[in-house]
Amino acid sequence: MTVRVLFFAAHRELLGTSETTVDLPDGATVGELVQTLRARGAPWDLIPSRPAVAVNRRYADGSHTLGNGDEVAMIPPVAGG
Amino acid sequence: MTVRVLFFAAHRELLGTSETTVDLPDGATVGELVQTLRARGAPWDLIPSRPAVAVNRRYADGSHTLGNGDEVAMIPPVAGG
Amino acid sequence: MVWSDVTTEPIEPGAVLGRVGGASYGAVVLFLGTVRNTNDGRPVSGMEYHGYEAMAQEQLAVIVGEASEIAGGAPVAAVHRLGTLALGEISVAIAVSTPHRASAFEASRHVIEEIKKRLPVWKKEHYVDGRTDWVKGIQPAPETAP
Amino acid sequence: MVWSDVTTEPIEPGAVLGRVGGASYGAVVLFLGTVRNTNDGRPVSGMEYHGYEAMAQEQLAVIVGEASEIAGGAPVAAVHRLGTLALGEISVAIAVSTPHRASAFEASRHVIEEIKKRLPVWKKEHYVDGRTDWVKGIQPAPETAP
Repeated sequence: MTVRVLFFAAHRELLGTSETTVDLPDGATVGELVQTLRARGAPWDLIPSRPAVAVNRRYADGSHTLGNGDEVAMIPPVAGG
Repeated sequence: MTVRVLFFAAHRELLGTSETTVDLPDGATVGELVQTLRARGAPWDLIPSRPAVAVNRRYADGSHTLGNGDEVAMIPPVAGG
Repeated sequence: MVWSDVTTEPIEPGAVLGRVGGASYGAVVLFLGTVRNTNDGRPVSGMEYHGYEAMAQEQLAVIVGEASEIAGGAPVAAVHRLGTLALGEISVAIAVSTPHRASAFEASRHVIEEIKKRLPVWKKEHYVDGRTDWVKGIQPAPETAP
Repeated sequence: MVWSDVTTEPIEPGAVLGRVGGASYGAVVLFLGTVRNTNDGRPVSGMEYHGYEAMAQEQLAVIVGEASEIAGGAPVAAVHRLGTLALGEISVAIAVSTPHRASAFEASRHVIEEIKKRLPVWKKEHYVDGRTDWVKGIQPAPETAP
């Protein structure tokens, strides 16, 4: 399956990109997605090992199971207001 | 000495007047002023025996000593806002 | 900057808000009290605000000064209306601006709570059935000697 | 009535205030967040707000819904700005009207605290010395399964 991954703010600047797509085995979790991204090596290993993540615009934890076509966002610490 | 006494809101309606003057012995207190007023009989005895009182626009207790020319106000329970 | 007034003129919230704020402040809280159409389940048609005006002016200035102190010297503005108000009209407006939000909420709350406890103002409710009644109030405490 | 928006347009506090209120409500609280000229002692010249806009819209709607529930179903309106803001400009406005004041303060506070904890928005400070830096934020918690 394939998921779309979005990056924002400091992450976007570190990686030099606002999004990527990742192929994953069926049943892969958020945690496994993060590992897969970091395993690409520099600069992807700058992604924190346990970032906050949103799946389809809702916060999800590392054990959340992904589905084909999910929109996954890496959420740096937020600073609204 | 003489003090001026002001009435407001429900007190003003009960007494049918917005102010009166009272002659008091030198050194009289707020408590003694209230007693003197109530001793006038109806309708003055409708004044509570321990009302909130302001002397020269500051809240004062019953033991506060009055001076000649003081502006004393009987303050019914307040309801601003 | 502190500002306070007790007035029979209608209150403009934008004008009160305009008395606080600026680039040193990151938070602004505006509180408005308005005349409701019911009280304790009785339909209300309007409200008469009476006051011991000279004392109310002084007390409101003291309360606003306390709120500014709570907020580290930040700007506070407050105005209380007297006279006969229609439903929905503003009886009190309080504006505070502070560097950070917590003290803006705290100072705003201080002003409205102290107004209710000690501003020499009274209100007479007019009910839809034509009756009127003085709103049950709070007995103010004597000031402690300074 | 609840209303929320995430926008790049300047925020008009009067328009947000106008979305709440009415004769059933006795209290209105308006909160404004504005861009300060200093942060942690460093002189600031402006602020860039970035957001995950689609998610921020959804999250702000949820937060505003929670606040309305806290206030017994009362009207709540909130708007968060994105883009580059000058000193003193409004980054967030929150308006609540309730029958009585306590829940207006509580609901207003809920909205701003939850915005800071979970709205996917980031800000980059521009300093007077020409440097820029991402403002240190808060790690949002995963949502608990419903």
